[in-house]
Amino acid sequence: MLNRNEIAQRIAQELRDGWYVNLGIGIPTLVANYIPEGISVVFQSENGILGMGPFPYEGEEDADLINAGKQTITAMPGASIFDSATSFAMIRGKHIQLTVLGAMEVSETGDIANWKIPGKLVKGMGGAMDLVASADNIIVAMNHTDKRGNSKLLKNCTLPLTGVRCVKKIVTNMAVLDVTPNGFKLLERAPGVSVEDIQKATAGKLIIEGEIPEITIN
Amino acid sequence: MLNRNEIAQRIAQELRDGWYVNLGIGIPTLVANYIPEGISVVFQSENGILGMGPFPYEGEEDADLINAGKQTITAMPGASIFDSATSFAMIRGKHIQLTVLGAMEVSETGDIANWKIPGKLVKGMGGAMDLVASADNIIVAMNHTDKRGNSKLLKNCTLPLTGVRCVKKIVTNMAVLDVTPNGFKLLERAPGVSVEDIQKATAGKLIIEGEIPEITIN
Amino acid sequence: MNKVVKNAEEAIQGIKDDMTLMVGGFGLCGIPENCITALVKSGIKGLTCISNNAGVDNFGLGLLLQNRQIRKMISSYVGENAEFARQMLKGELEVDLIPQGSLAARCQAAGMGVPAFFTPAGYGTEVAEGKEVRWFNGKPHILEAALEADFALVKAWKGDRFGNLIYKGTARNFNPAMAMGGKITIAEVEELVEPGVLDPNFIHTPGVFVQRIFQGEVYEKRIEQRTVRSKN
Amino acid sequence: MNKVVKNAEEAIQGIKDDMTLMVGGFGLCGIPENCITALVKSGIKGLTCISNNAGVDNFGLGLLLQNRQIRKMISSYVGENAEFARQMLKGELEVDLIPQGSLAARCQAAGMGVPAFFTPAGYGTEVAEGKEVRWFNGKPHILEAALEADFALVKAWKGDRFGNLIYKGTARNFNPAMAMGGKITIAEVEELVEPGVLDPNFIHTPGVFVQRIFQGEVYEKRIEQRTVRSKN
Repeated sequence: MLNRNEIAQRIAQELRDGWYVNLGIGIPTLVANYIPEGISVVFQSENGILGMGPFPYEGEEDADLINAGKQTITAMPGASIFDSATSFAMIRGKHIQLTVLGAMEVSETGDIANWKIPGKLVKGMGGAMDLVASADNIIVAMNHTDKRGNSKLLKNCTLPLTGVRCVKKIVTNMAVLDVTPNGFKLLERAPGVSVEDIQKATAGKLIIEGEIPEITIN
Repeated sequence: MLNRNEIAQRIAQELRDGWYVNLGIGIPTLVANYIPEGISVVFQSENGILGMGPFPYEGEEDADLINAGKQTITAMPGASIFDSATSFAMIRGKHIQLTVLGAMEVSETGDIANWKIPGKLVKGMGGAMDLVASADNIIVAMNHTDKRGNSKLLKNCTLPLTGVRCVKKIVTNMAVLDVTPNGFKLLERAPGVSVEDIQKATAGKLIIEGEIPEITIN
Repeated sequence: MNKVVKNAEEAIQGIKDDMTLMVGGFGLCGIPENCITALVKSGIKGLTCISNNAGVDNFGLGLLLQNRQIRKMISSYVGENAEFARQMLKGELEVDLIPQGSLAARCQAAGMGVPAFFTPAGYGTEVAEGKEVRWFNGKPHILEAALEADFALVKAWKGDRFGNLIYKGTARNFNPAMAMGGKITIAEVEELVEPGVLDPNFIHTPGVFVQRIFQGEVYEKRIEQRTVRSKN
Repeated sequence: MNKVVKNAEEAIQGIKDDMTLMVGGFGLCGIPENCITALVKSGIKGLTCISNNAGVDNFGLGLLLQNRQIRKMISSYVGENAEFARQMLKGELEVDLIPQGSLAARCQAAGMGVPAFFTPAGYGTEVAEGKEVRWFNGKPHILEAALEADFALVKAWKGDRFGNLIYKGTARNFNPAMAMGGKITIAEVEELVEPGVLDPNFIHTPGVFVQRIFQGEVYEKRIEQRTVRSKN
């Protein structure tokens, strides 16, 4: 099984030089720690910055420079700052090459639910609906099952949707999967996890073709 | 009869302190020369500047600072420069208090035609359609009749329209008129011009109520 | 032309019970602190606030919530606020949650004279309920309307007497779109300068969108999530 | 990440016959002079050019017109060009005239992922023919669609390797909207600088909208209407 950092590390392997990338809160944020060598990507934070850098040194934090998680950040050389309407114009206009975000449920057709649990207090969708409705390349980072062991990869989402037919790839603690027109296609399995384990933990249609290699993380 | 400068001077009397004003090409441009004392207005040029100043001194002209007439200009203290999409957002969003432009024809309901003569070479509407469709306060500056003596104040426009039911006031070489739901209401007449002269030169419905004062220009 | 008012109290004159306000800021970053303080003092009630977030319990719009001055919030995310949660669960507060990008675009659209536009965000979700759906280039979109507000309260870094504004860092966020969108826009700034001081080529919000401006007395600029790394 | 190409010839690689281009500038102000020169040399034909104007007879897009490389112009005003008039009257050139504000908004909409929006401009005129009309707040509006282009050619004052751009004065005009709107955006700049030189807080066009950038060899920056006053 992968831990949170290893999920992030595996997702980082998907990065390509020159991409603009939006990372959601939680595991996705960790992806920034594992950018492959020789590759340069630019991180967008949807409140209004391209070229988000690491956290500031102690004492150098600036209340006027935060990310979408409201954390104090820094700006890299070549950064640009803009208003939120422009920021979402970038997102909606498909200028961001990769969006990584968490999910509560993903359906075998790529629907995603990650903002609302009926009966529980709703905090809001923030930028998630804009992100999933527009991005061509969406990777979901999440655990394969919930705390009770129920699969989060379903035939149909049971929770209120964030977006439809939008997720392209899923990296969980157990596996890497593509969302295809025919269902979840198993690409890789976590060390120590068998194809059968994954099958059991996947409620939606799982496509298993040929040998399934183990996830490799350096 | 008023000459071009006097028409501009009469229109300048309509300016109020703090207004943002867009002046079209021709007579409207001359309005800037007659701003009443004690009043401060800001001129917008729709290519992308607020706070347009006078022409530059010889030798100080800058190819990167022009107005919508493609003339070299200067920027006043407190000016701002923006792109054309933002410029027309201001116009469309009704943030400009007064638009002054020329016309070939105006109808008694406030329709305006000023961009196209069938059979003649068409240059384009430029920003005129955006301006007339949005501005709450549009003054037309023009001669009362065309070169052949035909009225330009009509029941219905005969030329292709630039906008419908938008003109609020007309200042011609002969008169000042409001466009009302019932037709052209005569407000003032040019020195040496009688109400009868104006009636003869006006093809659309003319409303004459009470004494019609003479236009006063200082 | 002089849009300068003395202080926040003078700036908010004309805001009345049951009006709709756009309030700039993202989290606690770039919020109109002084106008909010003045609103708290005013006791104006029944407000509808269009703002990405609702502040925290004892700062930002949270102060108006505590004081029960807000009837309805139109936001994208309202997570950091216990009093907010309490009022919402008790049905004392109406909440309209809309996607963050649509929120920004709908505020801006009001200022741009665009009454409605098509966007893919929210299609197939409860956000789309009751909204027109149309397909463009093989993809479904929903029709979103401009959001209207009686007043917009925005916060900038520097501004001049003509209302020209520049923002600092990500404190820009929703402020420019809301400055455009408000019928009357009140800007509070950290530093008020004379016209001509700000470079015309680098104005973020042209003064035409601003009706009143003043220099705020105090800026606490509270940090919501202080994240740092150590120098070693 | 390095978006820098050597020169205009390299920048326009991939532009082919019958493609649609957005070309920045207003009159002769802020036009991509070096890209236009390269296009003239390339002999690429059948172009549809979305540009507010069509240059003058011997400068700007006028050069492409003279060379018969343009099949169609989508513009708001094309007045200063005898060759243009000749080709249009002879039916050799298609011309689609659209209101200036709608032109800018339709270019920008393409870049914003907004396929269509309602605007009052052009209602009741021939511009509205065949377009959906809808009333909002008691006023008629027409539905305008985003304009799409294979390439956008824009001209900025300064830019960096990441494609961040700043413009000078009113040479900004249509360039930012078109930079957003082009599927591939080529920016030519007077001065190419290293990332970090331009202040992040005062970037006009964030680099995300730009795919290729180069420093132009020559800028004539011709003035169309030299208007001056004397010092006496």
